[in-house]
Amino acid sequence: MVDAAGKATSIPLVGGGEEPTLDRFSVEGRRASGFPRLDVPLGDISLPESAAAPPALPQVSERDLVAHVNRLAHRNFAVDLGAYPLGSCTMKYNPKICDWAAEHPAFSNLHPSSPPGITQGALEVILEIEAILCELTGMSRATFQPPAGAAGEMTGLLIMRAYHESKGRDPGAVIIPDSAHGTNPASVSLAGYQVRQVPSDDRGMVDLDALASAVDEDVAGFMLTNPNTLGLFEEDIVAMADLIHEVDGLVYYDGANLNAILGVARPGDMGFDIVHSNLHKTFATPHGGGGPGAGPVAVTEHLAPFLPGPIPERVGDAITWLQPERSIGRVHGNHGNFLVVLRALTYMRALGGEGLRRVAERSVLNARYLESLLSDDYEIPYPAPCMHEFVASAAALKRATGVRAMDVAKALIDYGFHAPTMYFPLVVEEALMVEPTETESPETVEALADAFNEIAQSAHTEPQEVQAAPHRAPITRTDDALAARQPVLTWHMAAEE
Amino acid sequence: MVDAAGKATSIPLVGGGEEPTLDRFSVEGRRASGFPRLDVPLGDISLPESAAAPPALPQVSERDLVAHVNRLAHRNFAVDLGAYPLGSCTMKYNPKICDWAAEHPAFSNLHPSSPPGITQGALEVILEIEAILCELTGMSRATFQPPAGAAGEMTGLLIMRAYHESKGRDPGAVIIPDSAHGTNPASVSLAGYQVRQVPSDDRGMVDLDALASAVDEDVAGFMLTNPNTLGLFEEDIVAMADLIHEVDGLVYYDGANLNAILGVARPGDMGFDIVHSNLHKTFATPHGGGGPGAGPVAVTEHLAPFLPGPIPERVGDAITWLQPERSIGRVHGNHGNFLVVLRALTYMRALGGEGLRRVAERSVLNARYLESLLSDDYEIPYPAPCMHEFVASAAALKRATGVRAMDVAKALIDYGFHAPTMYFPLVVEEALMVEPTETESPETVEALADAFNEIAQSAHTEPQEVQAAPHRAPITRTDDALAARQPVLTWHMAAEE
Amino acid sequence: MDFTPHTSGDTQRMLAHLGLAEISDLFAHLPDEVRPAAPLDLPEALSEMEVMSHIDALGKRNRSGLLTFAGGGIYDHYLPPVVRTLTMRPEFVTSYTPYQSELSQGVLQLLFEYQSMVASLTGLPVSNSSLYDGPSSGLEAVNLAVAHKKRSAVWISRGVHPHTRQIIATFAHARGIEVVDHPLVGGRTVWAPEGVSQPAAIVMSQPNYLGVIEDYDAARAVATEQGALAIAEVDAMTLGILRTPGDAGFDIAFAEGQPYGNPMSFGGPVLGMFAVSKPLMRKIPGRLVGRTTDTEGRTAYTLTFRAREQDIRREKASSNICTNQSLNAIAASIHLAWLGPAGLNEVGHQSVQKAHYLAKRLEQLRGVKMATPGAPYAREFAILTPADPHHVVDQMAERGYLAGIPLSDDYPEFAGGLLVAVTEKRTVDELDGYATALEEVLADG
Amino acid sequence: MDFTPHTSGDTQRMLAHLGLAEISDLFAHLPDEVRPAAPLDLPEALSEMEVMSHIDALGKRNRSGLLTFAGGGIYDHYLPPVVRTLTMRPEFVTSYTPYQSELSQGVLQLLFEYQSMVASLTGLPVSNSSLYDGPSSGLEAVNLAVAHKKRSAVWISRGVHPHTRQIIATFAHARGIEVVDHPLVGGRTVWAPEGVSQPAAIVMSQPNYLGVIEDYDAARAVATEQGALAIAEVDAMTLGILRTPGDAGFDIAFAEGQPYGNPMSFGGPVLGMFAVSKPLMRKIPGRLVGRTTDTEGRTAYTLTFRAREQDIRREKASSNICTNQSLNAIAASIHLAWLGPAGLNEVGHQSVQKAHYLAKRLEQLRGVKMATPGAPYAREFAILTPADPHHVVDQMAERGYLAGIPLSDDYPEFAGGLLVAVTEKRTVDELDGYATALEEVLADG
Ligand SMILES: Cc1ncc(COP(=O)(O)O)c(C=O)c1O
Ligand SMILES: Cc1ncc(COP(=O)(O)O)c(C=O)c1O
Repeated sequence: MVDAAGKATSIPLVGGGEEPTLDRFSVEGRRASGFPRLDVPLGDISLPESAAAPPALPQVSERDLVAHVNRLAHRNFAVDLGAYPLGSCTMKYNPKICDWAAEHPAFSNLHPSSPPGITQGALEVILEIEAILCELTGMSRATFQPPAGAAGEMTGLLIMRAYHESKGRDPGAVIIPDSAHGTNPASVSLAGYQVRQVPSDDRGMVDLDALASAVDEDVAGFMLTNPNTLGLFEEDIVAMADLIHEVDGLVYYDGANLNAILGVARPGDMGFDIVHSNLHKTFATPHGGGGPGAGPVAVTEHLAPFLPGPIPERVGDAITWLQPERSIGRVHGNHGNFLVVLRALTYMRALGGEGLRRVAERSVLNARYLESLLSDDYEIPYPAPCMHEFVASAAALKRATGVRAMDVAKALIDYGFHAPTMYFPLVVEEALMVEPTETESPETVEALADAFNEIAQSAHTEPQEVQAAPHRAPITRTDDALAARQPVLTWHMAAEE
Repeated sequence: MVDAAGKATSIPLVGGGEEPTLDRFSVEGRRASGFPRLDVPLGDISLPESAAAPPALPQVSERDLVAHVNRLAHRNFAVDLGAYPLGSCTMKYNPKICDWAAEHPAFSNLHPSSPPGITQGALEVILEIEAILCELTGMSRATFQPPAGAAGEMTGLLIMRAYHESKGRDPGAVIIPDSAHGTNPASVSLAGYQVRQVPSDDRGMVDLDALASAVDEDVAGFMLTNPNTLGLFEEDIVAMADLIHEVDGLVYYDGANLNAILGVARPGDMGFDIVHSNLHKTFATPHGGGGPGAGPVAVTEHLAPFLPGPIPERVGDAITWLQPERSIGRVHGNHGNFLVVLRALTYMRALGGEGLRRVAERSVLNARYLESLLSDDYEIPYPAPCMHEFVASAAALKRATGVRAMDVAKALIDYGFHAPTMYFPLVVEEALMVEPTETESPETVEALADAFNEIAQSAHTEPQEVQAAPHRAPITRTDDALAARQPVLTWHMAAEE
Repeated sequence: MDFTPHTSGDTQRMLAHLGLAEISDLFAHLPDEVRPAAPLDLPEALSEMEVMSHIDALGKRNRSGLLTFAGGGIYDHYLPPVVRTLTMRPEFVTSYTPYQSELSQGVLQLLFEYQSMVASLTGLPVSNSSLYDGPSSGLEAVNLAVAHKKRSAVWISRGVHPHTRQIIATFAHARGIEVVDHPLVGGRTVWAPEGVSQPAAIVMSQPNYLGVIEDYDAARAVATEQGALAIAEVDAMTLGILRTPGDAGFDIAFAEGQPYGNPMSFGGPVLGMFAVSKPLMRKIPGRLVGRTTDTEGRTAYTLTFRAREQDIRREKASSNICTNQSLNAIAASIHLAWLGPAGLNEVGHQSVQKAHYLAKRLEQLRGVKMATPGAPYAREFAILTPADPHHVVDQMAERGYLAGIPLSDDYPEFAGGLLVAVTEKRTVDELDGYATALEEVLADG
Repeated sequence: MDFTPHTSGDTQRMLAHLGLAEISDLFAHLPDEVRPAAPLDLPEALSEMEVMSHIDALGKRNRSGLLTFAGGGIYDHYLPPVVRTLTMRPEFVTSYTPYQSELSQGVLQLLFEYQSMVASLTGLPVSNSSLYDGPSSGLEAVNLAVAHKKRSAVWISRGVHPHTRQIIATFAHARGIEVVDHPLVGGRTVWAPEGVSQPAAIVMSQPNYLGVIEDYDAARAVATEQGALAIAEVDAMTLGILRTPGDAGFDIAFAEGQPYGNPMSFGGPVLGMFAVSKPLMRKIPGRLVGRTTDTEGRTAYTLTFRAREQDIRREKASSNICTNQSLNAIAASIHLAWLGPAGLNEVGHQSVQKAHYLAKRLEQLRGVKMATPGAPYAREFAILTPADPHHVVDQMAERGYLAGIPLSDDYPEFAGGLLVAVTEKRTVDELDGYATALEEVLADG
C-alpha cells in the first residue's frame, strides 16, 4: 500500500525519486482530523438521498500529509526561488506585506452575504482601489467581480453588447490583431461576436490600413493590448481608436501588459473605453500555481451604467451595494476575488504614485537591457524599442543548429531560471517571449543574458545536449502525447491501468 | 560582486550548485526596508560614542533576500520532510496547531515586564502546564525559566546545592552513570561539583553495587535519565534512589527520555526529587535547527522553596509573581522560553491524559518493532527490551566489512531518511542510536528497517560505496578538520582568505 | 516601499549601456497624446508600518467576529491551521500555471490529487483542476451542455443558487441560450415540461438553495426523457453524507468549493468544482492534469487535453478560462486529506444534527415558521418570520450573530424568509443564544 | 487530537510480530512500584477547535494591544511579516541541531551569515550562533573571563541589566566567583578599584540600564590597568548608531538579540548575542559554524570547534550549552538583512529622536524629573515622578499604555523611577498621548 513511507527520496534534496500520490499513504482507519463531540442531543434524523458509505478519500495522518505536501513543494519552481522571465505573465516578486493583508481576519473571515452595515471596511477597500485603478487607467468606474483576465474580457464584451443594444444597434464583429492572446478570440466568440482578425505590419504593430479596411458598421469594437504581445507600444493607437469610434465601436484594453505603462501613459488617454487589469500580474498578486487572479474592468463614464452589479456606492456617510442602472447583471458568485483585490490595494498603497511609475520604468529598463545583451543567435524581429518584455526568435539558431525555441527554454532551466514563454505570439517564428520584470536586479538580468548566450553557444557545439535539456530538474521532458492519448486524470484511472 | 544573481542553481531543485552567502548579493545603496518619515520635529541631538559609519551589513533587496532564504530551505532536511530517527532527540512530528498558539498575538506581543494585572492569561498558562507536568512527573512545583535541558540541569543542581546548604551541609560530588549525556557531567562540574562516574553493568544499566560503593557522605546527588541513553529502563531505580536518599542525597531526573514513560511511570514514583523535561522533545516543540527549547524543572514539595523565581502563584482570584522563600534566584532574563511553554501546553491539552499515554506506548512500540526488524549485522548489545529508542552496534559489521556506524548513518541519507545518532552513548562500540518516535507509521518503520538492512547488504558487497555516502545529498561529507584548523567563521574571514 | 532593486547607480549604468540619458528616454517613442496631461492624482507611497495601519483601520470598519449562520454556498466551517500553513508555501503561491512540467511537478501532482478527490466526492470520473467559483461553474456546465447537445434551451430549477441563475442569465442572451425556470413547490422542484423547448440540460441543486433535499432520480428521469444532460449543483460539505450525483446518474456536477480549505474571504477567492462523466471527458472546460512519463520513464504529471483551450483553439474554444483558482484547489485537496472520509462524514453529520436542533428551537418561537414545512433538509433551512429579514439580520448583528441570508430579494414569495446555515463549528450555547436573540429581535418588532 | 498514525489494526499487527498480546505488555518489565498508584489526574483530550477556544480564552485574559514603552532589553520594534514568513519555513523549524552537515546546509549557512552580521555589528571578529538570551550570555561572558584569566573576581557596573546581574549572582556562589559591584553616579559608572580583588573582567553596559551612554574608553582603560578582560553588554538596536564595542577595544560583547527578528514573546524565546576578540576565539561558548569544503571540493558549512563542547569534553567543558536559540538567530539574521545598514541606522535614529521628544515633553509635566539629569541617553531614559511607579504603570495601562518598567525594585535609590523606552514604531500622537495620560495619572495621584 504505502510505497514511500516516511522517506524523503521523492524530493530532489536527497535522491530525486518520485513522490507517490496521497492515496498510496492511505491506511483504512487512519485519520488526521478530530472534532469536538456533538454537543446537541442526538436527533433521529433520516435524510433522503443519504450516502451508502463515506466517500473514498485517502486516510492519512497529519504527519504523512504534511511531509507529502512539503516534499511536493520541493519539486516546484517559483518566483520566490529564482527569476521567472515568463513573457506575458509578469512574474514579479510579490511583497510579503500583501500576504499579511490577505490573511487579515477582519477580511478573510467575512461572509459575502453580510449586510453592508457590518462590512464598511471591505466596501471602502473596493472604492479605494477603484479610485486608484481608474486614475491609473484614465477610466471612471470599475467592477471588481471578474475573477481573472479572461473573465474581465467576457465582462467587457458584454458591456460592449449592452452599450450597442442601448442604442438600438446590434453589430456582430469584434476586431483583434493576429498577435492577440488566445483568451481574446475565445472571449469574443463566446460573447457571441464574430472574430475579425487584422494582421500586424512589419513594425510588429497593427497595420493601420488593414484596420481601416476592416472597420465597418458591423464592428462592435476592437480589442487590443498595448504594449502588444510583442512588447511593442502601438504607436498609432490614437488613430486606431478614432477609426473604431467613428463607427461608434468601443475600444477594449486587455490589461495584461499594463505593467509597462503604469503612470507613464493611460489607456483612457489613448482612446480606450473599457480596460481590464490583471491584478495578478501588474499588482503583485502571486499567481498561486495558476490562480487565483482578479480581472477588474474599468470603463469610461458613459459605460458605467452597464457595469455588472452590485457595486459599492457611497450614499451619504455610508457605502452600500447598488445595481448600476443598466447593469449587464452578475458575473461572479459574490464580489469577485476580494482578497486578491485587497492584496493589490496593499501593493498600490505601499508603492504610491511614484512607486507605481517606477514599476513601469524599471520593468522597461530591465527588458531593454536584457534585449541588448542577447547575442546575435537571437534575432529581434522588429526594430522598435521594447517595453517591459520582448520577443526574440530562435529561427536562425534552429536553422543553424537544429536547436529550437523550446530547447533553449528548457536549457534555461538547467541554469536555474524559469523558462520564458515560447511560440507566442504566433506571428513570430520560434518565438521566445521574455519578461524579466522590474523586481529583478541588473545582476540577475545579466546572468539571464549570459545563460541565453551560453545556451546558444552550446547549440552550436553540442546541440543534442541542449535538445535533451533540462538535465538538472526533478524530471526530464514529459510525454504529453501519451498523456492525451491514454488519459490518466485521477488515481482511480491510474489504478485501473 | 553578485555571483548567483537570481539563479536557483544553488538549490537541489535544479542543479545542486552552491548558494552564495548573502554578502555576495550586496550592492551599495540597495535596501529592503522602509520606514515612515520621522514625525517628531528633528532635534539637534549629538550623542557621545556615536558610530562613525553605519555597520557593514549586506545591502539587499527583499526579493533577493526571500529567494536566498528559500533556496537555503531547499538545502535542509527536516521532520516535515521525512523520518528523522535521531536517537535521544525525539524528533517527532510537531502538530501545526501548536504553531498557531505560539503565534497568537495575545501572547507573542506581550512585553515580559508587563505587570501581572494585564498578563493573567500568560500566568494562567504557566500554572496550567505546571499542574500537568507535575502530575506527569509526580512532582509538586516547577519553574519554567530554564530555556533548555542543559539549563534545567544547572538549575536543578543549584537547587540541590541550596537544599544541602539549607541543612548546613556542603557535599561535593554528584554521581552520574558512564552512559550519561555530555551535558550531565558538564553541568555537574559547572555547578561546582565533582563528577563521580559509575559504570554500567552487563545489562546496560547502572551497576547497583558500583553505585552503592560510590555513595558516601560527600555525595550531593545522583543524576540519571530513565530510560537511560541505551533506551533501557533502569529496573533498579527504586533501590538506587534509596541508596542516595540514605545519605540525604537528591536524585535528579534528566527528562530527555520522558517520552517513553508518559502516563506509564513517573519519576516521582521512582524516587526522583528533581526532574527536568525537554519540552522541545517530549512535548512537540520543533527543534528549530538547534533551538529554542525549554527545560522546566519540577521538584518535590520540600524542594519547592528553592526554585528560581519569580514564579506565578494564585493569590485569591488573581495570579501574581512571587519569589519562592529560599529561591536560588533568577536563571533566565525573563520568564523562560514562554512561547515554547505555550506550545507544549497546547500539545498537552490536545492530547489529554489518554493521548499522552499513547505517546509513550506507541513510541515504545515503534522502537521495539524497528529493533526487531533489523538484520543480524546490527548487534543489540543488551538483551533487555528497549523503550522508545535503542542502541545498535555496527562493530561486527565494521569488522566484517570496514563499514562503520558513521557510514551506515550517512548511507541512510541516500534512502531519504535522516541519520541516527552515532557514537553515543560512549559505552557501546560503533553505536547507532535510533529513535523512530510515535508519530511515524508502521510502514515508515518498516521502510527504515529495510534501508538499514540494505545498507548492511551493500556493506558486504560494495563497502566503498557505503563509505562514500551520502551520494544524493546537496553535498558530500565535509572536511571538519579543515574547518577547525583554518577557521572561517564569518564572511569577513572568508574574504581575508 | 520600493520593491525594485535598482540603485541610482544601477539605473545610470544600464541607461548608459543603452545610450540613454534619462529614465524617461525609455518612453521617448510614445506619442505625446497618450501621456497624462496632468500629474496623476495618486496616493503617496507608504512604508509597511503605514500600510499595515491603514489596512488595520479598514478592517476595524468591518464588524468581524460575528457568529456566522449565513451560508448560501460560503460556509463557516472549521479550517485547521495546517491547511493554511501548507497551502501558503511559496513554491505553490508564487508559481505560474504549470506549463513547464519539469519545474512544476509539485503543483501538478497536487492538482492531480485534487482531481482524484473531486472524482471520489462527486462519483464522476473526471474533474478539472478548478474553475472560478460555484456559480460561474454553473454557466460553464450550461455552455458545455448547449455545445454538446446542440440545443439552445436549458431547464433550471428555481432551487439552483440565485447567483448561479443570475450569472447564466447575464451570459445567456449573448450566447443565445434560452433559460426555462422550473418552480419549487413545497421547497422541491417541479419539472413541468409542457410546452417548452427541449432542453440541452436540466439543472438542479442538491440540497437546493432553500436547504431542501431534492429527488435526484426524478430529475434524472426527466433529463433522460428529454434526451438532456443532467446537471447537479451540489453542496460541498454534505457530499460526505449524501448520495453522489454520479451515483444518481448525473452527467455533470459542479459546486462551490470554498468550504474545503478556504476561508469565507468575503466570497473570493474561492473555487468552482466541476466534474463530468466519461463521455464528456474531452469537453470539460478548464485545466486538466494528466499522468504520463518523462523521457527516462519516470512518472510525471503534465497539463493535458490542451487542445481544448483558448491559447490553442482560440476563437473555437468552448471556454475562455485561463487563470483559474489553483491555489484554492490545492487548499481544498489538503483540507480534504486532513478530513478524510471520517472527518468529512462527521462535519456533515454534526452540521445536520445542529441544524435540526436549531430549526426545532426556532420553530418554537412566536411567529417563526419553517418556510418549507415538512421538507427534508440537511444543514441549511429557511424560516419565515413576521419581520423584514433585512431588519432581522441587522438587529441580530447587533447581538453578535450573522443570522442568515434574507430570502425575499431572490424569492419574493417568501417575504419574511431567512436562510439559516449551521456548521459543526457552532456550539449548543451559540445555537441557544441565536434562538434567544431572535426571540428578542422579533419581540422588539 | 491524536497525532500518532497507528490504527488498531497496526497496533495489533505490530504486537503480534513482537509476540505480545496487549500494548501494556510493552511495559511488563517495569517494576510495579514505579507505576502510578491511581490513574493520573490529567485533562481530557481536546479537538483542535476546543484547544483553540481554550488558548483564545487565555489570551483574552491578557490585556494585549497596549502601546509599549517598556524596554529593558525587550523592545517593541517594527517586525516585518517577511521575516516571520521566512523564518517559519518548516525546513528550519523542524530540523535538529545541524550535526549532519550533508542535510543541514540551509541552517548552517544561515547561522554562518548570522555570525558574520553579529561580527559586523559588534566590531568583534568571532560570534557564536546564539546563546539563550542577553542576561544569561552575561554569565557565559563572566565564566569565560574567569576561566581565561584564572582569577575569580569580576567587576560589574550597576548599569548592567539587573537580570544579568541576578543571573550571575545565582551562579556565582556555586562557581566561586566573587562579584564586585561598581556604582552609578549621575547615571554613569564610577570604577572604584580601591581595595578590591583584581578582576578577571570588568563588565559594563552600553547604553546602560538607565539608558545612559557610558564612557567606553574609561572602562577599557580600567580593564587594561587591571589586566582584565573588558566586557560590554550592548543594546542591539542602537548598534546601528553607536560605536561598536570592538572599536572601543572590548574583548567580549553580548546582547539581548530579541529586537532583531523576534516578537517580544513575553520575554522568550529570544536570543543571546555573543562575540569575542580573535584571541578568545577557541574559548567562545556555544555552537559555531565554520566554512569548509566537502569531499568534492564544494563550499560547505559545518559545526566547528566541537571539541570545546559538552558532548565531547564532558565535565571539562567550559559551558554546558547544547540546545540554543538557532531559530531566533535565523530570524535575527533575516531581519538584519531586511534592515540593512540604512534601516538599522534609521531605526536607531528615529528611536533616539522620538525618545528625546518624549523626554522633553515629560520633563515639562508637573512633578516629573529626569532621573539622571544631563546624562546623555539614546532611546531609553529614566524619569522620576512623585508616585509609586507600579501605580503609575497600572494606571497608564488603564489608558492603553504600557508606561515603562518601575526602577524602584532594582534601584531603591530611584523610588519614583520609571524606565521609559521609545522605538521607531511610536507615532508623535502616541508620544503626545502618553504625556497627556501621565499628566492625568499624576494629577489623580
Ligand atoms: C495578453 C493576455 N491577455 C489575457 C490574459 C488572460 O488573463 P487570465 O489568465 O487572468 O484570465 C493573459 C494571461 O495569460 C494575457 O497574457
Ligand atoms: C539525555 C539528554 N540529556 C540532556 C540533553 C540536553 O538538553 P538540551 O539540548 O535541551 O540542553 C539532551 C539533549 O541533547 C539529552 O539527549
